[in-house]
Amino acid sequence: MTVRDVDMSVRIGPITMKNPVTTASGCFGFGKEFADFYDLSVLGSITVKATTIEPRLGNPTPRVAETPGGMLNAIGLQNPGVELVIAQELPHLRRYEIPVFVNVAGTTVEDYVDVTKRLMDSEDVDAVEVNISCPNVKCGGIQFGTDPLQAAQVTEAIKRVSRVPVIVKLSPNVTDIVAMAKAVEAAGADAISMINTLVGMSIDLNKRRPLIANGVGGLSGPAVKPVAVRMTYQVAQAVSIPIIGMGGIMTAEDAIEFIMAGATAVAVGTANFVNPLACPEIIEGIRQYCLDHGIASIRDLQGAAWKELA
Amino acid sequence: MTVRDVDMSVRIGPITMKNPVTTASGCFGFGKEFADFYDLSVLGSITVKATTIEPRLGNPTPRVAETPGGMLNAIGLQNPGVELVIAQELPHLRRYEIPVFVNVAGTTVEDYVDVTKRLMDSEDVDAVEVNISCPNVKCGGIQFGTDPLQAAQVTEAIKRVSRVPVIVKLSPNVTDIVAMAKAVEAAGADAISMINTLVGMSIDLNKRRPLIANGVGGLSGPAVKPVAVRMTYQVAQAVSIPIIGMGGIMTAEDAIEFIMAGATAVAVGTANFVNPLACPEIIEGIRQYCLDHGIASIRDLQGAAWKELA
Amino acid sequence: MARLTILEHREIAENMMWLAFSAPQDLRYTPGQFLHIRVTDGVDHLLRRPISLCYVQGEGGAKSQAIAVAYRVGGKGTELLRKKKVGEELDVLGPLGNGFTLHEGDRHALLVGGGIGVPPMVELAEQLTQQGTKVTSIIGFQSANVAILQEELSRYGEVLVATNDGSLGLQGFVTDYMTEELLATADRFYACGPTPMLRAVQAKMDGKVEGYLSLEERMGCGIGACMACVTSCRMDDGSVGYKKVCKDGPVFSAPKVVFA
Amino acid sequence: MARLTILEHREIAENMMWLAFSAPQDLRYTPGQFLHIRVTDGVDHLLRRPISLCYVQGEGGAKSQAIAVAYRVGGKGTELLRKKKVGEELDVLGPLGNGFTLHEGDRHALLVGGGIGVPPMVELAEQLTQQGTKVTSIIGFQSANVAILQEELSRYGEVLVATNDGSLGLQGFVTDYMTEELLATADRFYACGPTPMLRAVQAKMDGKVEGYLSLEERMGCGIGACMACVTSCRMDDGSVGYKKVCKDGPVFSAPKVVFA
Ligand SMILES: Cc1cc2nc3c(=O)[nH]c(=O)nc-3n(C[C@H](O)[C@H](O)[C@H](O)COP(=O)(O)OP(=O)(O)OC[C@H]3O[C@@H](n4cnc5c(N)ncnc54)[C@H](O)[C@@H]3O)c2cc1C
Ligand SMILES: Cc1cc2nc3c(=O)[nH]c(=O)nc-3n(C[C@H](O)[C@H](O)[C@H](O)COP(=O)(O)OP(=O)(O)OC[C@H]3O[C@@H](n4cnc5c(N)ncnc54)[C@H](O)[C@@H]3O)c2cc1C
Ligand SMILES: Cc1cc2nc3c(=O)[nH]c(=O)nc-3n(C[C@H](O)[C@H](O)[C@H](O)COP(=O)(O)O)c2cc1C
Ligand SMILES: Cc1cc2nc3c(=O)[nH]c(=O)nc-3n(C[C@H](O)[C@H](O)[C@H](O)COP(=O)(O)O)c2cc1C
Ligand code: FES
Ligand code: FES
Repeated sequence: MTVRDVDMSVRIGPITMKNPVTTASGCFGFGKEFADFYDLSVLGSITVKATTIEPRLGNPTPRVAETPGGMLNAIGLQNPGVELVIAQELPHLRRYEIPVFVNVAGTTVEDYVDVTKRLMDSEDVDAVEVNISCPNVKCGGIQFGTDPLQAAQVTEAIKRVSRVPVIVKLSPNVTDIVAMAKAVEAAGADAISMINTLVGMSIDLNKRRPLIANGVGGLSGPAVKPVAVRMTYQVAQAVSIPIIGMGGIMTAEDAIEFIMAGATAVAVGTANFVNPLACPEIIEGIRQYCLDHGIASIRDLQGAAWKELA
Repeated sequence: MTVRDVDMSVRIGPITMKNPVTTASGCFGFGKEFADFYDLSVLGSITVKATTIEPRLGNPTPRVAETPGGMLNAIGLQNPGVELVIAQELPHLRRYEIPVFVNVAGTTVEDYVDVTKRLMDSEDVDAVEVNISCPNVKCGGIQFGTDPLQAAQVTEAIKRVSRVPVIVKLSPNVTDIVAMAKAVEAAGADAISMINTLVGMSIDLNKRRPLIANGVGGLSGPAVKPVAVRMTYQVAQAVSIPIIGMGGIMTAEDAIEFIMAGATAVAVGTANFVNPLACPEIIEGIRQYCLDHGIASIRDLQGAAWKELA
Repeated sequence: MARLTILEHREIAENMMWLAFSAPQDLRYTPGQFLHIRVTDGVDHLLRRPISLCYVQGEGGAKSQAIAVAYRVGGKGTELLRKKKVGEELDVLGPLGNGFTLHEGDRHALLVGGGIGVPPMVELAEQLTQQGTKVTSIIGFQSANVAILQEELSRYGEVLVATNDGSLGLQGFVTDYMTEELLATADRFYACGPTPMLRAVQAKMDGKVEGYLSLEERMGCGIGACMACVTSCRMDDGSVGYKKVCKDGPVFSAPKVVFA
Repeated sequence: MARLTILEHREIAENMMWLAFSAPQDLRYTPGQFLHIRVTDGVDHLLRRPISLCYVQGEGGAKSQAIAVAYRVGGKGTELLRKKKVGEELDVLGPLGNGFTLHEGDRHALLVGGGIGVPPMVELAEQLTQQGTKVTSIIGFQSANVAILQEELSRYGEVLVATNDGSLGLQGFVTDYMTEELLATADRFYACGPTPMLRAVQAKMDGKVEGYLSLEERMGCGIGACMACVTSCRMDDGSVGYKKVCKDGPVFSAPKVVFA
């Protein structure tokens, strides 16, 4: 069982990623800051911060809090608006020659459609990731993320105007994640990314008030990994479109856990804050794991936890 | 702001707990084992392991796994059945002179009713806690825990046969926890306990299979605390029955966080495994916190995170 | 539960550590019991690790000076444990569980250990020797580089070693040593090791030598409260039911154990 | 990002620690920048802690031998940090952010520090002194038992101390020292401390002395990627918008800062 080299490439619809690792939206800005630490062209793809039609200021501070094994955030979709994103943030990413996924957010179906339409004018967008699951904005998309019918509607509407693959990002704050996944698949989603954050809260004992100004925030980091792996495992067996798995990935082993659960690719979020080199280290770690275990293609591990043993 | 002593007592319906700390069901057996470590009469109350009408063997092993900041379990309601529980487990608890809450589980409404009826023959039961939320048994109550209508039905049915207060234990694996809480309140629940475990999974990379024999397991411990605090905060503002808050409580500060979120009492689960003295240490810690902060009654902190500042 | 000071901590074979720490006051123990050790004060590795008591230095009770364990660094928790230095404190619960039963009249006992099942045999050998029972140890390892405690056990009697790859002692399994002749000389056996070994030992001994098996199972509480660590056993009424490894075990009378 | 060896670690006032560690190669820094320090390798306290660079021993660049910070043990992360011993390694990112701007022609600068806002003033005083700017430090604390770095700062010039309870120096606030006369002698001020202090300093200096404020905000990444640490600022076009404390700051030109 010795392999010389590992085929790390995976496909998200028509898009080939040279390795299965992308960045989780909102945890990597528009890439600039991490380019100081390493050459971004090593990434499988880059997924950038949520973009809305208008510029948004986001929530007041504090916007983050530490929790056991994780963190809460309520950034509130702060972004310069789709025009500036297209003009100023996306073009510089082209030089890395990796696919660019743009996370799209809004309050109404029309918002989502408008942002997507506008993004279609840019040559710098390889896929849109539909954020129907941000828990940190009042009326900010969460209703689409918890109701299969509305999730399907927004997916269909975006599919109609997008000429690039549409990835729908699911919220874990639901009773039945499989129903959500099936609904967006039926509505034409090319891929699913999961999970967004769990809704949580931390209370400041001294102030006797929620620590985060917004009250609730989104829980991410290692603490949520078991929930994310479970949902990935369930959804992967219920749909046939590829899944980008995420939630608490800190190491290559964590990434492989998601792939065995059924994810085709993975996204690294909170880990970037702890270790700016997290993504390249995880990519190298996955390659090494495959070498050590005689795995010729990372795709051979996809769904291994529920597929028949070879 | 100096206080000499702290009034630690709270009320769950007609029951007075001399302090707000009980044990989380399934994490304290029937008390025996912890009696080797301390005098159980220091507890506010004791909540024992789930009881079903028939004896149950539970799930195969491994039944537990460690996760970042938490653990998964899939015990599967192993218990000797309500007859043996009444005959052998409950009587010895009377000597501690603290309220005994008996956790009740089942597969059908009739199961729940039968266990409750049988428990009413015992003098050793001060309240029943209805476990409509155990994620680890196929058809084992989870449907009651995720559908407000069914939750209300089982609550009503139990209320009809119970002469002691009925505490309904909510599952966090739902889109809308407030709807669940309102449903069981309307159906006559005397109190709510929350949260049960989040459904999670860990994969054994070597075996390429879920680590827990049951596949999925229930996530507990510090990792889930932000989710539990958030839900307690939301439910406390929506219902007027008392809440027993739990999920990741390791320290007195954690307990106070739940009380500020709106819990009347708290339950300590996983912490008992890490530190068998967790409960008495938390009780003393709460008392000390109140002394240090000039709080005359623990009830003054209840809901402090959302009530108007005095 | 006690915070005990680490007195010795060193690697004795590849990824195999020897860890000795001060004994709690009024230590009471039987060989085969385990210690439930917390590997960090933080919450990232919440559960305690069960590790068998290997050897108690000094005499029993308040006179004992140190407890030693031997453990394999395999996962994240033991990786953290390995980093603890002499002088640091360890949060230890125990000794817990039901250890080996010693029978006074026994003349000859076979001690069978596989891999990290070898450590509890040391204190057992000590106590058996003290009561006048002759001890023969049969221990097996993957290979020579992970072999442990051979020297310690040889203080008490003959030690027969098997390795899977033949790099030390016999190439093969511990059961390969269990000839009819040897079994005929034995009054009792005591075994601890991986499940396949225990199953083979149980079969080999069946009807020939009485003895005990020490089992492993993933634990929550370690004290009998959570029902995590159950194992199938034949009950007194003949039915098969669950017993708790942490409280009813880890040591069970061999014929009672029902392997899946 | 580097793993740096701890060289000194001691308490300098109640719950106030002095921590010096080896400098990374080719260290480049300005006073007012911060280090983003990981307090554990585990996941129980995931986020790094931002702590201001206090003093660099040796010369700049590859010649510097050690970086020192001073921090207050307040929460769980700093409680863990306190336990690290000399010789252990520290995972440090930085120096990060936008430090204080030095102006060559300045003859006299006022350094205003409150509590844990005092540390960055030390390296600033060093560099100002080196370029020939006279330094007066005005520092405030809750009370004498938590006063720090008075001696260090007195190496560079006069140090005026205020405490809330009068247990050291003047009873009152740092602003109480800011008489018209003193302000008239100053070309520049540099301030770091709690928000109420900064607001008062901003008001006091307004239209009289130009200067800089160093702000605090809870951080996620510390490098400008997550948008956690925003603060309201007046933009070049006059509107009020958000700037990032970690990247655009922590130091901002005083008039740009808009307090809530
Ligand atoms: C009664 C008993 C006595 C034992 N005595 C020894 C001994 O003397 N020396 C020794 O090296 N090992 C012994 N073990 C095995 C030891 O407990 C595990 O190797 C250890 O817990 C693994 O922890 P980890 O941090 O390396 O692995 P991780 O994978 O990080 O552990 C994760 C979780 O799984 C549990 N776990 C993992 N493997 C095992 C296992 N094989 N058995 C039980 N729980 C496990 C851990 O306790 C922890 O809760 C004993 C086990 C039991 C049940
Ligand atoms: C640019 C900058 C420079 C700083 N320089 C110093 C210094 O030189 N000396 C010093 O003692 N302190 C300094 N602080 C404050 C220091 O970062 C906090 O006191 C520290 O992070 C608290 O951590 P903890 O583990 O004690 O608290 P915890 O409550 O455990 O912290 C939980 C989380 O909240 C964050 N947090 C808590 N309090 C603060 C705070 N006041 N500011 C920012 N984040 C906070 C922590 O970083 C962590 O992410 C500075 C802060 C900033 C933003
Ligand atoms: C600070 C922060 C900001 C985030 N912003 C977004 C966002 O804009 N859009 C989105 O779809 N998800 C956002 N997320 C969620 C992440 O993309 C990811 O789904 C989640 O954090 C789980 O992964 P992790 O545990 O690896 O961080 C954000 C997460 C964090 C921590
Ligand atoms: C091993 C284990 C067994 C449990 N068994 C039960 C049970 O029988 N009935 C029940 O309602 N909850 C059960 N729970 C859930 C706990 O009562 C509690 O709701 C949950 O663990 C969250 O609290 P914690 O984080 O403090 O453990 C169990 C939890 C654990 C860890
Ligand atoms: S580990 Fe809890 S009962 Fe054995
Ligand atoms: S801390 Fe992430 S942008 Fe400042």
